[in-house]
Amino acid sequence: MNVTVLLFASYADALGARSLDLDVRDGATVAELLDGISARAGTGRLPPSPLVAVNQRYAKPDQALARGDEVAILPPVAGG
Amino acid sequence: MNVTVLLFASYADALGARSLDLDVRDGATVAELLDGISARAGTGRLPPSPLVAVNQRYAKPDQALARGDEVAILPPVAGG
Amino acid sequence: MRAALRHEPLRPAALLEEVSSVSAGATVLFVGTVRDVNEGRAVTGIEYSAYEAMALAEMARITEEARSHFGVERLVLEHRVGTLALGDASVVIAVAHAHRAPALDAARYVIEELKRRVPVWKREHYADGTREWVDPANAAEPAGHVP
Amino acid sequence: MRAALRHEPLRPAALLEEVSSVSAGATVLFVGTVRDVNEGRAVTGIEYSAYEAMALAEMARITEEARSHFGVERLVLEHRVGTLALGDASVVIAVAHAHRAPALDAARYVIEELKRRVPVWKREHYADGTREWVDPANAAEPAGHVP
Repeated sequence: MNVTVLLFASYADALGARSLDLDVRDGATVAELLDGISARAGTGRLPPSPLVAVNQRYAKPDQALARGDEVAILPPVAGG
Repeated sequence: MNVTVLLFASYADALGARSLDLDVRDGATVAELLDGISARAGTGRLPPSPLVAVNQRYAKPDQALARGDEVAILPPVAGG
Repeated sequence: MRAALRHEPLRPAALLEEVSSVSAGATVLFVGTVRDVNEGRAVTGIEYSAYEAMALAEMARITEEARSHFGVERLVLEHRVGTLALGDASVVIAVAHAHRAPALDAARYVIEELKRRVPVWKREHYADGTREWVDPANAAEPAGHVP
Repeated sequence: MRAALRHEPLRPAALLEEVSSVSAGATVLFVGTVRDVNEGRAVTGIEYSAYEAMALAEMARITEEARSHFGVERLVLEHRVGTLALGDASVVIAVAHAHRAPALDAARYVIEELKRRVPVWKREHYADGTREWVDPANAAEPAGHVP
């Protein structure tokens, strides 16, 4: 399935884009998605294990993705 | 020596006065002053061991009083 | 750093402005107000009185302790005396610091010590027309005892 | 109880008014502001950006947790996004409760959780003309890590 991964702040700057499109197997986990991102050219400036949000909640590596999920990788947060 | 003891709030109400004049021995302690107050007619509505302030600081029972000290007995404080 | 007793209404927003600074990352305001119910009784107002000279001295000691313990340089503490209506502010603490933890710690320290030590008393006026001096030792949230 | 992200300046005194109530004995305001020095570098301003939908959702979850943990019913949390000048408020928390301890505890809980969890980022602008994204893991007062 196709997953659009939202990028923000320093990650968006590092990749020069606000999102990445990836193909992963149906039901892929967050960990598999991160492997897919690492395999992509130009992603070397991202950390190996960024925070991931799925449908606007923090997600653990073993969480399975479904078609249509809103997925984002998040730099260390710095609000306040 | 003569000591004027300031009264406030419920203690002033209970005794119908803003202060009490007492005679105590020179160098009397706070505890002796409290004994002197208890012995006075009309002071039965005060607690046996009220808070005492000498020169605008809380004082312990063994603190000695000097002529001219500003002495007060204080109901439980209730600010804020 | 200053402490004051006021016979006129307190102005929390003005104290917030007073301590604010471009060197502060965190500014905390604590406002104590007269509320409509205390210990289950309907309150219509509160008279605050103080041993004014000692209250001021004790408030100044508390602000100095806050400076010493938490490193806060910008702190204002004001307490009202007189007759207050529902919703009126009885105490305001404003504090600013570079970082949030010392600002929050200092605000809490000052209100706890004020309630424990500053010689201020209050007589509540109730909806049934009666009045009573408040002894925090009898309250659900006691002020503690001194010394 | 509400949470908001704002593209226009925050108004701390207005939020203080908003949560105030004659049922509250204690009202606490926390204001985070842009300060002139961070980690020893002279700062001239900060750009805040957010994953807005998730930031709002997370802020709403935090205010709901504060209600559940501390029993506060009157709490407002606002965070600014956009370019802020020195002294501008980046975050405001206003909370009122019958008693002081839950009001203070709730304010602290909300700012700590916000810093730990809410997807907001800041890029500092320095006096030397450079700009850098801030990673709180490198700071003297770290924000912690999620999850």
